[in-house]
This record gives sequence, structure tokens and C-alpha cells, in this order.
Amino acid sequence: MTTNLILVLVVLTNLKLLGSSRLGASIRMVALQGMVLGLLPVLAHLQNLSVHFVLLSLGTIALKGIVFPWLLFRAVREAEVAREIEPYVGYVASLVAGVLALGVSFGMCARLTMPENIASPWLAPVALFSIFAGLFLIVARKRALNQVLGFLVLENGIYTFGVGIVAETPFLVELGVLLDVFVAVFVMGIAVYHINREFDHIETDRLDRLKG
Amino acid sequence: MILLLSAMVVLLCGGIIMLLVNRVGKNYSWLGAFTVVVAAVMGCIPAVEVLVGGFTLEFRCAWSVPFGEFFVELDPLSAWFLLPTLLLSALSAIYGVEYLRSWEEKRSLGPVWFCYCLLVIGMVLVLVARNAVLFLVAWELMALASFFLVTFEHELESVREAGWIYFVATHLGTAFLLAFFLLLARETGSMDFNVWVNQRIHTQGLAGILFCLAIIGFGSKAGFMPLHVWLPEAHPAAPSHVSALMSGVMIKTGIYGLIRAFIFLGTPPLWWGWGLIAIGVTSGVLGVLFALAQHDLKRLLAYHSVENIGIIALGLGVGLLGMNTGAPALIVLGFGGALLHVVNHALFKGLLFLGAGAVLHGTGTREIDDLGGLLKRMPWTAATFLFGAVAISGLPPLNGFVSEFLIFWGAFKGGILTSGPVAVPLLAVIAGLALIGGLAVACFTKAFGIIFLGEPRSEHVAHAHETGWAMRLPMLALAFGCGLIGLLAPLVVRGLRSVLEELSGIQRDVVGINLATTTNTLTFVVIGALTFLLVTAALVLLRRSLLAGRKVGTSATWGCGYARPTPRMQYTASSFAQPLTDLFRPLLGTRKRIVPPNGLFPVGAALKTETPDLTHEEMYRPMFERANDWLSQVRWLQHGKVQLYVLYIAITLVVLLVWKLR
Amino acid sequence: MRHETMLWLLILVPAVTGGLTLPLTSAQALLRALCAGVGITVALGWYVAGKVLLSGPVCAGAEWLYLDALSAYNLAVMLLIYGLCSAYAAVYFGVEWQEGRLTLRQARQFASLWCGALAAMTLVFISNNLGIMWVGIEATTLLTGFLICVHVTRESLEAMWKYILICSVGVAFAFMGTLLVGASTHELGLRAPEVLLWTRLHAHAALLNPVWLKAAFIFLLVGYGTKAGLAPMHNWLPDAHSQAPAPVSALFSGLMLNTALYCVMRYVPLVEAGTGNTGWGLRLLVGFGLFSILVAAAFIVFQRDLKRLLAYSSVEHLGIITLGVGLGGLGTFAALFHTLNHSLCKTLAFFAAGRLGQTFGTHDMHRLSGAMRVAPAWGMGLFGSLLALIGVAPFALFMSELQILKAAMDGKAILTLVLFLFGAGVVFVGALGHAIPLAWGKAGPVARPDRIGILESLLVVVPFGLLLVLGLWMPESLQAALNNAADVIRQTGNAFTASAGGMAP
Amino acid sequence: MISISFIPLLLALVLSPLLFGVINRTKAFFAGRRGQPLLQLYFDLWKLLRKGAVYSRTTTWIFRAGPVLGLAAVLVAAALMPLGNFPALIAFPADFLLFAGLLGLMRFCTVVAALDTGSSFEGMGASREVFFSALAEPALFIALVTLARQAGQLSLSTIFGPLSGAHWLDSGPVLALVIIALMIVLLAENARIPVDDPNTHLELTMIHEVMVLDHSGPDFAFILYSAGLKLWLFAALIVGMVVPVTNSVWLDLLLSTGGVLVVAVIVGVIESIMARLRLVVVPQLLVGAGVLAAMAFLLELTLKIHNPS
Repeated sequence: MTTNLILVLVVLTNLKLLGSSRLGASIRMVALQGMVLGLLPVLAHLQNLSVHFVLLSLGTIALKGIVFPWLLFRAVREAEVAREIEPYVGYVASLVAGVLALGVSFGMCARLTMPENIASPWLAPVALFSIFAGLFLIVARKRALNQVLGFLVLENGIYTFGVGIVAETPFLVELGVLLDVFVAVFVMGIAVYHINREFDHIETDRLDRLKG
Repeated sequence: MILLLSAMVVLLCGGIIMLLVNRVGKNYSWLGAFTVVVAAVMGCIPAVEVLVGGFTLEFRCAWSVPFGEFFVELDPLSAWFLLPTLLLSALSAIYGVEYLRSWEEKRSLGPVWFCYCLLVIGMVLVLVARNAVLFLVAWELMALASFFLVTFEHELESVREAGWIYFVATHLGTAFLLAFFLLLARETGSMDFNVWVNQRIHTQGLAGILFCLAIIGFGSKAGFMPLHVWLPEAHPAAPSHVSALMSGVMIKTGIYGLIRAFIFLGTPPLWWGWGLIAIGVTSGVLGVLFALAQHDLKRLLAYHSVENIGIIALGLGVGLLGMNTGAPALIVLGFGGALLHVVNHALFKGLLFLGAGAVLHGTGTREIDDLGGLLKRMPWTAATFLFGAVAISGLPPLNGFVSEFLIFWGAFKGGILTSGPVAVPLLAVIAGLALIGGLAVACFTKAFGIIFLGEPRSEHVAHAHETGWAMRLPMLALAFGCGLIGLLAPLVVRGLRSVLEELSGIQRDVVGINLATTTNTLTFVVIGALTFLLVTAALVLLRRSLLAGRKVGTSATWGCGYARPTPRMQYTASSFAQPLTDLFRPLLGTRKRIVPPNGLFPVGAALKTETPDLTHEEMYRPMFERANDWLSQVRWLQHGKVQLYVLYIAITLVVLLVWKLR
Repeated sequence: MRHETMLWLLILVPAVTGGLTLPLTSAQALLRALCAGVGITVALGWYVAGKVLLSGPVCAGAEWLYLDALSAYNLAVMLLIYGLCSAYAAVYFGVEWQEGRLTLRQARQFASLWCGALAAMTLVFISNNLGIMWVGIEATTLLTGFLICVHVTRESLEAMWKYILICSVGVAFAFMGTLLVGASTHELGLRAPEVLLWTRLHAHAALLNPVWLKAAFIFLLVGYGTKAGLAPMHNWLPDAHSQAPAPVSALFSGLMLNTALYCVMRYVPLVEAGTGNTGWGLRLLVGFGLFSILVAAAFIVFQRDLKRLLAYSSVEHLGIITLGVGLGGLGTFAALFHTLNHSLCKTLAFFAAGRLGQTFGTHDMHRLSGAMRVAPAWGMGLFGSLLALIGVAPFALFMSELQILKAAMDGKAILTLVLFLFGAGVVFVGALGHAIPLAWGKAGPVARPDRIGILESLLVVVPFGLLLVLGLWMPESLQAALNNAADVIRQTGNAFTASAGGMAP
Repeated sequence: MISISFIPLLLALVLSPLLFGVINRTKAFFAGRRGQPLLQLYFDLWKLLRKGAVYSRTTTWIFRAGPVLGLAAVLVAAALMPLGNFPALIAFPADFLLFAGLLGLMRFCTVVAALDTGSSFEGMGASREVFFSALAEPALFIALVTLARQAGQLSLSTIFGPLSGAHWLDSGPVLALVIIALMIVLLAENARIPVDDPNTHLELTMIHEVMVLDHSGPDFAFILYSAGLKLWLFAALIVGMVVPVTNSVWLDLLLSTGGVLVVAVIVGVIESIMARLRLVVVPQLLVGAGVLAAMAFLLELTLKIHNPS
């Protein structure tokens, strides 16, 4: 039942992310979430454990738990910003929305027939919830960094789903995915850096010259 | 058939060569004209054969395009339209050689001639194509070529505007044609015209839809009110020989297509006839009224094209009513008159546009009120223009009278034989034609009288000069043609026999009988015309003998006591048309700007009237503007906020998941 | 075996080229090397594609690589366009280099990314594993991201940021969809390496779990649709297209969108078979297609920026392709044909827009007017391509649109037909209104005189000629190829297969 | 046959100038004057034919051709108009179309000739001429189609034959309406009061007369003569509807000739008792004529439905 524990942790981290204004704290939360999820492959498939899952766990932990946070902290230092100021959606409202999203995702997953050999019935809902949470972060926050975080959470949700439900995903594919995500974050980091240098702010709501 | 095909090949090669050899200052127009003439001659031969023999030439070869087949066929109907097309193309080309000369230093004439050749190819192909895809390609080719010809003087803002209006109108028309052809293809499972003829659509509702699609699609090319907006814009913009070609024959491809559509659609219900008659009366009367109110010669002529298309529509309407009531006389007279009018209009409208071009060429203006007294300076142009004016007014002994005579007669026949539902529309035809005729006389007495008679009204006329032979000959030829058809009417109408058999679908002998009576009557008409000529000759002699040896003096025009009249005292086009335009103000929406004379010794006074196209001003322009504003409303969707963009995606996803996931 | 090596080479050559170009020290040399590399890839690719189109699909590398008619056709088109774009890039950046507006660093960056993108796209087409296909798409997204801001300006950065963020999110969804497809195979009990292999899935498509499959398709459609620029996920597209250098814009419109759409096409047969051929997925496609057409039409009317206009036109045409696929039967055939036509035409348009932009120093259509007089060749190219884009015969796009219309009519989808015609009509009116002043208007102020070499004039003539020829004559071989490709999407044995082959019924 | 079908034409040629005399006499009678002799127009013609001519320097051959062509046209038209029971010289189905066409041609020539002088007065006249005739045209044609339907015939020469007392009993109102319409058309086409006033000498108020201000000598003679003929033809058209009444051919001929003169008298009466209408009112009159004729046609339709004969 460690899987369920992990999933609960994921949910909590998501809610915390929705509620927190300090970028540093958010990054730490994402790091924690990454770490926890890193354990998922192993824990979810204890009965038929294979080297493939172990490697996957290690890779995940290394990437999501260590590399990304480091990159993001660097970006924060570059941008010399500590907190999100006046987001589109307030933090309390965000939390409420998060809870709603949780409900919706449970409802939606009720429609799907789960495979029998599944580690936990919560896998799919939580994955979906993470996706929603990530989207919410992207939509409701102004700081470019928050959007990168949102993207990561979304990615984590998909990862949860993949590891939990589609265990058969070839290893090569997963490596490719991890690599891509890494590059994505890297690229976004650079982009944030550039933007910050050009505009001396990273408020993406002020990036609205191109319209019509 | 081979001749016709090779004619097209000749045109294509000629066009390409023209594109290659012409440079700025190096003008090979004569070569282009030569090509067109050669091609026209080659094409006319089979057309005449078909028309006389009443048989059909066809040529099929595989064309590697889905649903496409290079299937062309020359049947009497196509041949009937083909002849004027080729004739006018050749004459306008000859005319063009001299007309375009004034541009040779400014730009390369290659593209013009290339497009000209393409336009001719397109028209010919439209007339002979028997495969829907081929037809559509030809149709679009025609539109494209003519678009580039219309925008020949694209330095001018107005010309660009005109080009836009023209291309939009014709292309939106094509959209309806697409629907038309595809629907037919779905019903018959084929893109082949002959298949469509063999399995006509008999389900009423469907046929009705097809009919409406055809009316809109082809009507926008032919220039039915209110789809005519592009004519008064495009014809003035285009070079005159192109206007002649477009107004003379290109818009007729719309009529041709409509008639083809009738062949596909089986027996018509009554309301088709009513519809066409309604269209005909509107187009005819409004067309001539707007023409009457114009001061720009070429705009005036453009509106007259609308009028004549209206007359043709009336003829077709009579024919349809005939088909519905099974009265062969009406079929023969209605369709016969319409078809004959197609040819006649090609002749005199071509002539008039060429004449207008000559005036423009000589004086550099199209403003009727700036002209006057040109007859003395341009005798040839004036004489030929007079021919055209009499012909288009539908007066004997020229060709215009003959075709209107047939339609009139058909209407009268129906009017005395049939009962209400048919007779009343026919009454409308009669009244409409009568009114159109009267107004046409008014309009062309104005055009001819103000331009060519009286005293010059402005400096433009002072340096006016008669055209050279290259421009003169085509006009003379066309004027001659007008007279010829007027006097050989019975023969010409006999040529219609096979065409009528084809499109009416009634037995040969019935057509034959009705056609015989028609030709007999026409012989009387011709006799009348000839007597008129003889009497005229006699009177001329009489007059000469009377005046012989008597004192024939000259003086100033009688000014009712006023001794020194000046040109500015003459009646102008505006004042000439004023009573009529005033009477029909509600329909025309003529705008007046008056600077009244004031004070005891008034120095300046001015009256300026302008009559913009009502449908364009009241219907289309507002429609497009409103659409534009309305569309601009969606601009906020693209507000530049990346967050909301992502939100769109999220919403789309959730909605689909909730809605579609069952 | 031989094909395998060829396929691997298809990915290696561009990658290696990208590496080799780095040490070069002159942009000219760089660009030449680039063209050479791309040229080789094109040659290879066409050879393989040709083989496949003639003699059936190729499966290699332990089923990791797979090339069937559909992918071969798309690959061939993609490479053709890529070749043109590279040649054009050489010209375009050559000019900038001479004017010193391009640093060596930028040139290097461009070259390497350009080659990388080529490799990634090739990967998309030749991979049999849907996961790898996704990896390829994501890779193209990230690699092309920096291509947008070869010249770093505020606008280009903004565009890049939007592009990367939106597309990453979208493509993440696509991955979710891929996983869901994997999840739908539980009943089959495939082994780990096989679970995402298209060939296997296609073989057992009927046994897939329909609900999971539907969910999967929704995610895939939204995800890849974002990358393909289908409304309402298209918002990144006008910004990116307007800010990127012309060759990159051409690359985006000409083939990246198609590549994304190709991925969707891949899944269509699976979904159709999985949901019992009820046309569930096809209806979705039709919906997105029509919506894209109408939205694009609305935005085209009031555009001021030439490249944004072209971008929206891309949205419209991708919508048309989607619509065609959604209509099925003849529509699929026409859609694939339209892919080729649109790519050719749109690249030409962007080529012209780019060079004219250099000539006039702006893309604002109010200042960029009278192009025909200022720069005859490119002006002609722009006007011609715009006319073709709005569906004027006798260009190929007219033909493919005609066939799509026919598909709609034959399928009794009257509303679809009407909406399509309406949208196309609005686009025609709007775009023509922009095109005429562009071509003939009062010539605007000119930043630099227009010098044009033989290569450039070829870049105008070749696509234009192809469009014209394809509009008037469609080789049997091409028709056959299209039919085979279409048959991959629509389960074969379709009523239209014969008739679409050009033999008039 | 052909010999007697010359008769209507001959009568028209010989007697038409008389009509003006009759009209003038009638008006003189009402005015209590003695008036000109009946044959005045003959004298005028004779005088004019022997005179030379003066032409404006502005004019061209158009001006000279105008009267000739006009006269020629109306002469041929005369050959189409029957009288009483006598068919016209040229008779064929729908010959009235040619009739109308020729009159239209005559108008065209007169107008163009008038414009050739460049005088504003003649331009004004020309403008009004085309204005009114354009409005009169529909009335004429609707009246004709009603007649044709009444008689079931399509040639002037055959239309009037059947129109006998029976028709008057059967559908009198129809014919009455038609007659009124045709009368108005006649007044308009021949430039009589209340449409036009031929003998004010204020050019501004005239229509037809002002167009021919510049003509002189033989040309003017031609014009006057063709005007007379035109009046005769319209009168004959109206008379044809009443006559024949007897079944003796020659008596009918006498009656119709008399009838034509009666029409002239009526015109005279109208001119004496009415004032000229304001130009803006004239269109209403002409359109009214058209409406009357159309009404007649509709009545005709309903009648035919009631008793199909």
C-alpha cells in the first residue's frame, strides 16, 4: 500500500503548489514530488520487479528530484524574483479549484475500466488530477517560472499514469521521454533567462505584444 | 474537331510566344492578332459545318486527373455560341493592335496578349467541354485570364478595386457552380455531361435546388440583377477591346451554361418560367434605367449589357413556359429569340464598345458631357456607332429588331392562347420589353446625340482624331454584320433548327413546322425592311431633285432669337436624361449636387448628378463592411496572453472528454 | 538488410551534417555544407520512399523502423519541401550575411538546429513505435524553438516562449494519449517491446478497448492538433510564423504542421477499427477541420502583417486536410494530395514574403505594396501563390479542394459542404483584397534594391510550375501512391478507391 | 386582292394632311373663329416643296437624313395599316411589331436630327419626346395584346375583322378601356394637347414642334407630311375596332374613312376643352393609359374563363 501513500503525497504536493506564492517553496515541492514519483516504478511493480524499473527510478529521481530543481533555482537567482505577485487566481480560490479538479478527475476515471493487475485504483485519478493541477498552474500564474513548474507537474501526472498503468512501455521510450522532458525544461530555463535579460522581468502576462 | 483543337493549340503557342518576344518598346501585337485570327478561322469552319449539318463532333481522350476526362463535343448549341465568340475575338484582336500601341513604350504587351489568348481558349473550352472537371477548369481559366485583362491598367486605384469586385463576384458564382455540378454528379454518379443528359433529374425538389444553384452560379457571370455588380465596374476598367470581348461574348457563357443546365433538368415547372421572366424584367428595366443615368460611356454600355441579358432571360422564360405548357410555338420563338439575341448582342455590343474605345482613344475621356460634335472629326466611328445604337435600340431594319421581334411575338402568341398563370407573366414580358425598347431609344439617342452631334463641349474634342484602319475595319465589319442579320433574318433563324431540336427535346418535325412559319413571317419583316430602304432611296432622289437649282444657305442654329449660342448652352447628357431619371429617382437613387445661380448677376452655377449602382451601394458594400466589423470582433480571441491560450487547449480537452467519452 | 541501413542513414546523415558544420568559419560554407547534407538525405529518402511506394511496406530494426505507403509519401513530401527550404535558407541568410546582420554564432546555431530538426522529423516518419514517433515530434518542437529567435528580439522571444510552452503542453497531452493507447491493449497482453508498435496494434486494432481508445484519441487529437495548428489550439502559430526568419516559417508551415497531422492520421485506422468503424473519430476530425477553416477565415480578413496572414492561411489549409481525412474515402485521398499542394504553395509564399520583407524592410502589408513593380520575380511568386492558396484554378489546390468537396457531397454532408464553401469564400474575399494591393498597389519605400540570381528565380519557378502541372495533370504513379497511402488510413475495400484512381466512373 | 389592299394606303397618303385641317376647324369652331381652310396643310406642303433650304453650320448629314428616313419609315408603316375590311398591303402575323418598330425608328431619326443642331431648345424637345414615347410604348403594346386576345388573331389586318358587334355586346367594357388607352397613346404620340401644345409659340412648352425648328423647305414638308400620316395611322387603329359594322365592304370603307375624320374632330374637341397638362403630370396620364390597358387584359382573361369561345 505504499503506492497509495505515494499517491496521497503527490496530491498533497499538488495542493501545496496551488496554494503557495513563494517560488522557492514551489520548486522544493516539485522536487519532493519528483523524488516520490521516482520511487513509484519500483514500488508499483514489487512483485515482478525488473532492472528496467530500477534504472527508471534512478533516472527519475536524478532528473526530477535533483537536476530540475537546480536548474530552476539558478533561473530564480538570475531573475532575482522570490514570489508570485497578484496571480490571475488567488491562492484560496486555487485550492478550492484544486479540490474540485480532484473530484472531477475521480469522476472521469470512473468511466474507464481499469486493468486488473493495477497497483492502486487511485493511480488514474491522481494522474489526471496532477495534469489538471499543472494546467491550472500554467493558466493561473504570471511568472514564467511558475509555468515551467506547472509543466513539470503536468509531466509528472502523465509519468504517474505511464508508470502505473502502462507498465509495458518499452524502456527506450521512457528514456526518450525523460530526455525530452529534460531538454524541455532546459530550453524553458534558457528562454526564461533570455526573457529576463531582454525584458528585465519574467511576467508572462506582459508578453502580449503579438496579437490579432 | 481536330481543327478546333488545333485552333486552341495555336492560341496557346501564340500566347506563349507573345509572352516571350514582347519587351518594353518591342511590340509584336500584330503577331498576337494574327494568331487569334488564324485560330478563329480554324475554329469557325467546324462550327459552321455542325450548325448547317446539325450533327455532332466529339473528341475524347484520357486526362490524368481524378474524375477528369478530356471530353469535348461540338454540338449545334455549342457551335451557335462558338461562332460569335471566335468572330468577336478575332475582330477585337485586330482592333487591339492599334488600341494598345499607346502603351508599348510604357510596358511589355506580352502578358496582355497571353491573357487574351488564354481568355479565348477558356471561352472555347467552356463551350465545348463535356466533363464537369474540364468545364470548371476552363471556367476558372476564363475568369483568371479576364481578371488579369481587367486589371491591365493596375496603376489606377479604381481599376484595382474593379478587378477585386470582378474576381470576387465571379469566384463566388463558381462556388455555387461547384455545388451544382457536384450535386448532379452525386445523383447520376458521373461527371459526364452526356450521362447527365440521358438520366435527367425528375424529382421536383432536387431539380428546383439545381435550378436555383444554376441561376445564381451562371447568373453571376451573365450579369442578372442583382448579381450584375461587377459589370459596371469591370467593363470601364478593362481596355476597350477586352470590354467588347467580355461584354459581347464572355458573359454569354453564363447564358450558355444556363441553357445546358435546362437540358440536364428535364421538364420545367411553371415557377422556373416566372422566375426567369421576373429576373428578365428586373435586369432589363433597371439595367436600361441605370444606363440612362450614367455619364461614363463605358459604364453606360456595361449597364446595357445587363439590359440585354435581361431580354435574353425574358426569351428563355417564354421558352420555359412553352416547355411547361407543351406549346412548341413558344419554345421556338422564346428560345429562338433568346439565342438570336445572344448573337446580335455580341455584334452590336462589341461594335459599341469598340466605338467607345475609339472615342476614348481619340479624345482621352469617357465623360459624355465633355464630348460633342465628334461626328465631324471621327466620321467612321460615328457612322458605325450609329449603326450599333439603332441595332441595340431594337429598331428595324437592323438585327436587334429581329430577335426582340421573335420574343415579342412568342409572348403575344402565348398571350392570346394561354390562360392566366401563363398569360399574365407573358403580359409582363410584353410590357417589360416595350418599356425597355422605349428607354433604350432614349438612352442611345442621348449617347449618340451628345457625343457625336452638336458642338464640342470641351478641349478633349479639339485634338480628337479618327482611328486608323486597324481599329476602323473591325467596327465596319460588325456594323455590316448587324445589317446583314437584319436583312438575312430568315436564313439565320433557319440555322437555329438543330439547336432548338437539341435543347427543347421535342420532335424534329414539330420544330420544323414552327420554324417554317417563323421564317415565313420573318421574310415579310425583311420585305418591310427592304421596302423601307427602297422608299428611302426614292425620297433621297426626290429631295435632291427638289433642292436642285434652289438656294441652299447655311447659318447659325436658330437660337429663338438669341444670336450667338455657345457650346455650353447645349443640352447635356444629364439634362437630356433628367426627366426620366427624376421619374425613376426611387429606383435609381440618383444624387444631385446643385450650386444654384444667385444674386442679381449670377456668375457660377453648377449641377452634378451621379448614379452609383444601387445594389452595390445599398446591398453589397454595407454587407461586406458589416461582415468585416463583425469578423473583427473575434480579434480578442488572439489577445496575446499565453495563459489563456493554454486555457483554450485545456477547455477543449475537458469538453471533449466530458462530451465524447461514452 | 539494405533498407535498414538506409533508414538509419536517413537519421544519421543530417545529424552528422549538423555536427560537421560546426567547425566551419564562414556562413557561406556553412550553408553550402548544410544544403549538401540535406541534399544527400533527400536523395536517400526519395530512394527508400520510392521503393516502398512501388513494392510495399518495409519493416526493419526489430520492428522499430517501419515505412509504409503513408509514411513514405509524407516522408517524400517532407524531404522535397525540406530541400527547397534549405536552398532558400542559403539564399536568405546569404543576403543577411553579406549585410552583416548574421553572426557566425547565429549561423552555426541555425545550421545545427536545422539539421537536428530534419533528423527528428525523419525519425517521426520512419519509426514504427508510437512512443518514438512522439519523441521525434517533441524533439522537433524543442529544436525548432530556438530557430524562431535566430535574431533575438523581444517579439521573437515572446513568440518562442509561447511556441515552446503551448506546444510542450500540447505534445505532453499527445504522450498521454500514446500511453492511453498502450493502456487499451491490456486485453491483448502484448509483451513490453511490442505494446506501442503500430504494426502490432494495427493487426489487432479491433480488439483494443474502445473507451481507453476514445480517451486516447481525444488526447492525441488535442495534443498533436496543437502542434498541427488546428483551431482552437492554433494560437502559437501566427506569432511564431510572423517572428521566425522566412526559411523557418516556411519550414513550420510547409512540413512541421503536416508532420504533426501525420501522427494523427497514424491513429485514425486504429481508432476506427477499435470503435467498430462507427466514424466516431472521423466526426471529431471533421469538426476540428471546419472550426479551423472558419476561425482562420475570420482572422484572415483583417490581417495587416503578411506573414501572420500566411500563418492563418496555414490554419485554414490544415483544417481542410483534417476535414478531408475526416470525410474518409475520396476525402482521404484528396487530403493527402492537398498536403503536397499546400506545402509547395505555402513554402513559395513564405519564400516570397521573406525576400520581399528584406527588400521592403517590413512585413506590414500597408507599406509592403506594389511588389510586382519593385521585385517582379518574387512579387509574381507571392501573388501567384496567394491566388493558388485561395483556390484559383488551374492550380493543384483547386483540384484537391474540389475532390474534398465531392467527398462531402457524396457523403451527403451538406452542412459540411456549405460551411466549407462559406469559409473558403470568406478567405477568398479577404485574401484577394490583401493580395491585389500587395501586387500592384502604389510601390512602398524600398529598403534595399532587389537583386535576384538564377537560383532564386528557380526557387520561384519550381514550386509554381509543380503546382500548375499538378493542377492540370496528375501522373498515374502519383495517384497510385496517394491511393496506397490513403488505404493505410481508411481501411481498404473502400467504395472510392477505384474512382479516386482517376478512371472516371 | 392586292389591288384593293392598296386602297387603305392610298387613302392614308391622300387624306392624311386633311386631318390637321379638320382639327383646326374644330378648334376654330369652338373658339368662334372661321379658322384656316381645311386644305391648309396641302397648301403649306406644296409651298415648302418648292422652296430652297437653310441649314445650320453645326449640322451634319444626320440632320439632312432625319426627315427622309422618318418619312420613309412612316410610309412603310402606312403600308401595314388596314382600313375597315381592307387588309393592309403588307400583312403577316405580329406585323404591328414592325409597325411600332418603324414608328420608333422615325422617332429615333427625328430626335437625332434635333440633337444635331446643338440647340438647347431642340435638345429639350428631344428629351421630352423620348421620355413620353418611352412611357406610351407599354400602353400601346398592352392594348394591342388585349385586342389580339379578343380577336384571337395576331395581324393588324385580321384583328379588326372579327371585332364586330358581337364582341361589343360580349365584352364591351374591355374594348372601351382599350379605346381610351389607345386614344391617350394617340394624343401622346402625335404631340397633341393635353400632352403637347403644337401651336403655342413658346418653345419651352413645346415638344414635337420645337424639335423641328431648324428644318426648312422640303425637309420640313417631309416632316409635316409624316406627322399627318402618323396621326392618320393611329386614328385608323382606333377606328378599326369599331368598324366594320355593316357587311357591305364599300360602305364600311366609307364609314372607316369617316371614322378617322371623326377621331380628328374628337382630338379637336379635346384640344378646345382641355388645357395642356404640366409636364410632371403627363407621365401619370401615360402610365394610367397602360394601367387601363392592363386592366382590360385581365378582364379579358376572366371573361374568357367564364365563356370559352
